[in-house]
Amino acid sequence: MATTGEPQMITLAKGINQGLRAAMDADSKVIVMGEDVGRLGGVFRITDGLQKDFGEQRVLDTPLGESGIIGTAVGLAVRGYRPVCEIQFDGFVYPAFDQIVTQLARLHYRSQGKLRMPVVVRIPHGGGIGAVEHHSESPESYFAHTPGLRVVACSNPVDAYWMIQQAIACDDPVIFFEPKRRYWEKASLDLSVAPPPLFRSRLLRSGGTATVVAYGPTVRTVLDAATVAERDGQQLEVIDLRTLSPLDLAPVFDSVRRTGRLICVSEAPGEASLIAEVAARVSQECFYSLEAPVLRVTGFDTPYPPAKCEEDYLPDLDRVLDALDRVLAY
Amino acid sequence: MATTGEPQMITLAKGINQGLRAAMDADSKVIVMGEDVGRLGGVFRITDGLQKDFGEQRVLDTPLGESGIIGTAVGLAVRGYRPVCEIQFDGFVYPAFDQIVTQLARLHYRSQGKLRMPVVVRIPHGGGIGAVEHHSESPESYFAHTPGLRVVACSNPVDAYWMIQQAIACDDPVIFFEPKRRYWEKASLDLSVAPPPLFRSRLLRSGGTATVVAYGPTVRTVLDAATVAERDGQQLEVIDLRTLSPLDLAPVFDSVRRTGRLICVSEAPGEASLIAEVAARVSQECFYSLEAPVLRVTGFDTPYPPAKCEEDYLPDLDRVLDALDRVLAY
Amino acid sequence: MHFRKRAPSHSAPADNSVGSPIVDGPTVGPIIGAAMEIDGQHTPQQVIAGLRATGEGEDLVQLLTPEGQRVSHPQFDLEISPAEIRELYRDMVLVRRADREANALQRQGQLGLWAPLLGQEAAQIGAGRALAPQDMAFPSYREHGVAWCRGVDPTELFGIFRGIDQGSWDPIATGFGLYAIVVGSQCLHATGYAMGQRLDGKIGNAETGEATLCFFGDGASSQGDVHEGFVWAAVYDAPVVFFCQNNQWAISAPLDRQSRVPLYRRARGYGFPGVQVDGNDVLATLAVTRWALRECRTGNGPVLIEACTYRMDAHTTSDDPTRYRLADELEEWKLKDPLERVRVHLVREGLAEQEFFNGVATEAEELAVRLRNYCTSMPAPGPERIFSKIYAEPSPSLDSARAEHLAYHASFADREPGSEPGSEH
Amino acid sequence: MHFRKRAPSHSAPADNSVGSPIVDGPTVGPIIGAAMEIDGQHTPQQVIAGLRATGEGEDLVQLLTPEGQRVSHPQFDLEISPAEIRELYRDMVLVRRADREANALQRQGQLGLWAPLLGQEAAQIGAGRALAPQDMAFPSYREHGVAWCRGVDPTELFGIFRGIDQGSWDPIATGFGLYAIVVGSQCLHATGYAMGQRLDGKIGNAETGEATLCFFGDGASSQGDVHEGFVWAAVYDAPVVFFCQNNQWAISAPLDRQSRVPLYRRARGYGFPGVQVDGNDVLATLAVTRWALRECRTGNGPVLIEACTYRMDAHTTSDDPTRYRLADELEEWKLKDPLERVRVHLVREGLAEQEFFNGVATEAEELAVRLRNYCTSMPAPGPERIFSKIYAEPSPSLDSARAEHLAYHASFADREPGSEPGSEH
Ligand SMILES: Cc1ncc(C[n+]2csc(CCOP(=O)(O)OP(=O)(O)O)c2C)c(N)n1
Ligand SMILES: Cc1ncc(C[n+]2csc(CCOP(=O)(O)OP(=O)(O)O)c2C)c(N)n1
Ligand SMILES: [Mg+2]
Ligand SMILES: [Mg+2]
Repeated sequence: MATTGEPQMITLAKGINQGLRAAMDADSKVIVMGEDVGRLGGVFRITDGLQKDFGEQRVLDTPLGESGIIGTAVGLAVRGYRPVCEIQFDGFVYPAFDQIVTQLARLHYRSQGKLRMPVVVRIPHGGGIGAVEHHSESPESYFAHTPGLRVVACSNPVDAYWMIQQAIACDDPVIFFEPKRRYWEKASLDLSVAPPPLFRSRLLRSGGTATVVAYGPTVRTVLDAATVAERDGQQLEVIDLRTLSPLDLAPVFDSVRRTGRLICVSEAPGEASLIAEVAARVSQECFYSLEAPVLRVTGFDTPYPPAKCEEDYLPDLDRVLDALDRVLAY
Repeated sequence: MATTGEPQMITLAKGINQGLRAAMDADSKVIVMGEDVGRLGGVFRITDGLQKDFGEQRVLDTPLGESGIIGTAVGLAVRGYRPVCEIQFDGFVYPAFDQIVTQLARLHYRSQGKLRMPVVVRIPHGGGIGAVEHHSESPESYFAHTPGLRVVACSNPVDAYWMIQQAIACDDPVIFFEPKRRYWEKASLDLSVAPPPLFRSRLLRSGGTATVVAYGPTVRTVLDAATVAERDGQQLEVIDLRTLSPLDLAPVFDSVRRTGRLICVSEAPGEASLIAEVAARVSQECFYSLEAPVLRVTGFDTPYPPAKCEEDYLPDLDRVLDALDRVLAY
Repeated sequence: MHFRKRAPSHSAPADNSVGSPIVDGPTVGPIIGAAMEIDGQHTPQQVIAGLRATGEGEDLVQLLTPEGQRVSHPQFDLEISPAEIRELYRDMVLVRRADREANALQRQGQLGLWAPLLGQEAAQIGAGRALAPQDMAFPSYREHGVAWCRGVDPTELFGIFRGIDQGSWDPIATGFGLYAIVVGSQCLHATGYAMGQRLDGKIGNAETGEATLCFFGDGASSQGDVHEGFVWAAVYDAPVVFFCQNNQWAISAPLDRQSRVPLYRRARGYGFPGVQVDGNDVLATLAVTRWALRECRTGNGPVLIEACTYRMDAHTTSDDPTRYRLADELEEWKLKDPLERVRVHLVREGLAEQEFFNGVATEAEELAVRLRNYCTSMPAPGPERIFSKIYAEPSPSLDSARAEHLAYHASFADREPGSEPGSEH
Repeated sequence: MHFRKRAPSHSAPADNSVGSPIVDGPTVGPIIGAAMEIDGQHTPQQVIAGLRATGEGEDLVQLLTPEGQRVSHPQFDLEISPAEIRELYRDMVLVRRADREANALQRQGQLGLWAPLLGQEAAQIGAGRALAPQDMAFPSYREHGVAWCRGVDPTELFGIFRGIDQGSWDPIATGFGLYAIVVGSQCLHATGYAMGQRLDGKIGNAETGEATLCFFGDGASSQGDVHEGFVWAAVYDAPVVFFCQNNQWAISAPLDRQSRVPLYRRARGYGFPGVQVDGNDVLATLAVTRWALRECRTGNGPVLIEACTYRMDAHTTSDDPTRYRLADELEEWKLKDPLERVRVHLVREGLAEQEFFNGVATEAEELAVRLRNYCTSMPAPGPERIFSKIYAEPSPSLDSARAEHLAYHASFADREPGSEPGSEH
């Protein structure tokens, strides 16, 4: 990618692709592995061209098995490599759950720092693409509940470009979520603008009516809702969590102390989710500032439904605005 | 087990053993399967004597593989069986995570009721037995966050006896948690007293100072704390959740509306946990009744530590009372 | 890179014959090896040949050559009437036509996705027609031909690919499990079901005994669940036939990304028979699968079958095979087309008249029209479908969530209809 | 039930020889079969014998009989000096003594648990001494003898079993991975590490080349991760030796709960060599493992070794084997004791004087005393250990959690010391 200051329009998919390239250029220990990531460039083409340019020694088309992908990545990390693993779809990360939770997340602690696990697990997540079962899930809470992992979610092309590089540079295992239905959204990337640190949430829009927190694919939904709400004179303060574990809630507390109201938005089922954690923490930390209970707008506590129902399942602009009405009713 | 009205003292382990027996007597489709559950009777002897009495056709010593245990149980359920699977220790359920989350939890929905999954997955959970790594974990939140499953945790011998039978009778998959460090605690079982429904939480002790919610191994801890607190004239209202998914929070809401204060206790890491869900829901539902923020007393957001540290890691009587002081300070 | 014609990128040591890449397309050769696994009726030379894992196809069971020539096999011969062969041909023509129609419907936005079976008709019809009514089959997501054999109409598959449901047929009534999208997961379900058949005492009689047929792919063979299925099935003597359709590709991964040697060789390591069959030969596939199911009925399960075939179309309608495989590979496999060789055989041997072929062609067109009409008129589910039948027992919390959402939903007078399913992989 | 002397409960079909249970204790027989996998130097009869999976041990590689008799093997012979044999004997005596002392320390409450290696000394010392300094080893949780060979002192293992840490040695510096308690998980780590050795270009030279040795058990062989390890290793030609210690039991599960046939047969199905060695014969284990590691160094990996041995003690100190196996099984294996046969050999051949044996005995006692003294004086970790080194990078949230907890902790003047670890399995 041109390192000139000239901003250029890139899609979120391209942002990750270019970020991967930059990371592989910067460190020869960075290798990419997963199902169909080589010649095909991945089913979403995120790794497009990488095998051609970096070779089969650094971009590995693996056999079909997620536990095998993560388990061998752990071994490669012990050897000094920095594997970037692609899980083809959110719904297929579960066969690797044991290796992620009992090995990847714990080897640094188990070895008391003698072993480092600089492994990135890339997972396209969320719905909205009309897919069949297992291709539209939001498993991020499983990982946020797992000590020893770091979990991040990018929501736009510019973050995608920087966050993937920061995740690869991180010496801890990072579960990296990519909002698949936003892969094709564009934004202008200006390389002369330094990125914020990886483990920081970010204020995207200021407003005094209420605070709305989101991450990944629903950030765009919330920004759209804010635009509509403004027409009715309601100013939403929008925060993109970006980091799901550790959570960076200080900016949320500050915001809620000003607005007195909070809406948390996520596609995942709400029960026992990281959004519940945000609600619980804010309810505790901002106990005297909250003028209304924290409201959650999430996927339902059901399996992800057939695609024809997903428009109803996914939190959309209307449901955010509906929650706004309800939170203001207190 | 004698069906006379005579109450008898049984341990929690014996309660589950007797409950399994009763369920196997009642329905020939009930089969027990897992590692070492046959001749050995399981590493905790929970299935002691069952293979001897019901034969190898109904008590299966399986090969070593958790995904295999759950995956074949799914097939046996399709065939009309009601498998009761033992996962030897909490920390070894993860290899079966995919079969539990993507298959067991969803086949009823996927088939729109044409397939039923009356499978019980027994998991001894929690710490406090001085074990090596992977033998002291509390993974219940992973399952509580998973739609399609039902998750319960027993805390005493009498519940153990009845709840395992109710779980086996349930036509939905039930993840059944057993508090391993309480296996040897005794209580009097009176068969003439009918049990409450499986999916109901239970008020164990009434009091007006504050409400304390717990489940599984920490229920005993909380009851002990309540006894001590009483000496200082503080009356704790103690609720045993029993059902972790679906949660039965109505009694908690009622209680908090009276006490104005809530402490939630669990051994599991608190972040993005089902305890966070309880805190979030109560903060919302009892917004106007809470006189203090909901406080959580949980395991730390760390991997389970070496055994010599577990006394410090596990929520104990002191930490519950400390939280009581803090919640009363508001 | 991964063209099967070339040595695999991580090529095996030259001095280690087991390491060489396999090229096991259907070829007519001395018919040995497969038999080796099951009985003692073989010469030492055959044994050694069978051991050499060069995968050059000398183990392949074939009864009908690509040129439509009937050949015999010492162990897997088949008594079959011309009428029966015509039926198999008809099945293959109809499922291919249904597959092409579904593919077209996806192109026109009527389906969100389609996973083509093109090229695998013989493997699926041969295996599917070997099933007895009392048997159970567990498919992956591409077994449209097996569904056909189980009486599951193609229209019942559409709901999955149109985003309306996740499989509308009754697995018990049809003896055909729901499609399994999590690769390999069904192999444990099939094994467990077969364990149940044995526990129920349905094993022993070669005619009335029950068996289970489990479908999976070459890529799936790498998954831990498939291995555990093999282990459990062997330990419990489960009456299950593991039917691997080796269509040479797992999306963009050629067989050398999964194995150095033909996959049927795996069975030996678990102590049960493995047979490699020409999956483009419907007669051989029928014969071998019948034999394997019969072994299971009589208690000699499990059995592994590797059916060598070829995925002639893309992985799914979202896939672009031109990115990872050469066109001439497809051309080569067209010469081994599973339908054409039967057609040639029927004609050459005078087993079918022209009007038979005309009749089948007409039937195929009528089927296509019926499918199209059905698909385009499928009603979209309402929002309540989200909450439908998640649990067998009551769920008050879901009931209130449903009620709440429906009330919210009703509050919109002029809500847009659900958008069409988009692309996926 | 599951006594290996009897047919497995789900016995295989009588007419199917592959189904019979295996009884493959070390026996001296015609030495064939193992070689079969690697080269063409074998008669058809041997091949067929090797194919018949009766597991009667005709494939077993042995160089020293239970009676201490040196026998030769066409492929795996060993050039070894008396001094080297004495060293191996010394190793085995010392690790056995350390094992017994640790077991005693558990009985006395100094350790929370111990997983005995008793009976597996030859398998572990033979394999461990085959390693070169540049190699890497990945153990499960019972490889105390391998740890010894890697220079990891038994005291460094105690922290795990006393509940103080989860492995205190440096895996990189020692070339010995941390103990893996999640059964099978280490097989993928070993494969990945070996993939890295190949990517680093450390393959090719038989002397300086690198290899990885992965330990797992007969029970572990059923886990999906072990299968995926085999698949990945074969596909990437990883220089890894999968070393299966088949000690006949997985807690209470005998081998017939995992497989119908000897486990070394699995390798063939993946296209790499599998060898069955007498795991109670330190010379044979050393020879076969050396050969296998050399194959890997030169790029011919992976290789599977099944070392047939016996778990002479309980699974762990929490286990009660009398509930599931007969005492006479143990008696029988005592006749195959791995130490005794070397002692007899050294004496009979006049390769060692009495003072050598006395010297080793004295050394063993000194070791025992050192271990005991160390163990009883191990300091317990403080509460801060809970929060120690969870992440490589800063974690402000954990820092504050630690500070908060330490402050809370300090608020107790007279807090009880941590209680002893209790029982577990
Ligand atoms: C566990 C899992 N991982 C990944 C995928 C994505 N995926 C769908 S099909 C497929 C390839 C399967 O290849 P194969 O088993 O040969 O079957 P085929 O598609 O050739 O019929 C992959 C990787 C999946 N569905 N499930
Ligand atoms: C994934 C997993 N499941 C279950 C266990 C409990 N467990 C510990 S050791 C063991 C048996 C292992 O047998 P084997 O592989 O033969 O090794 P051995 O103990 O005989 O050395 C079991 C079931 C575990 N540690 N990990
Ligand atoms: Mg395929
Ligand atoms: Mg063992």
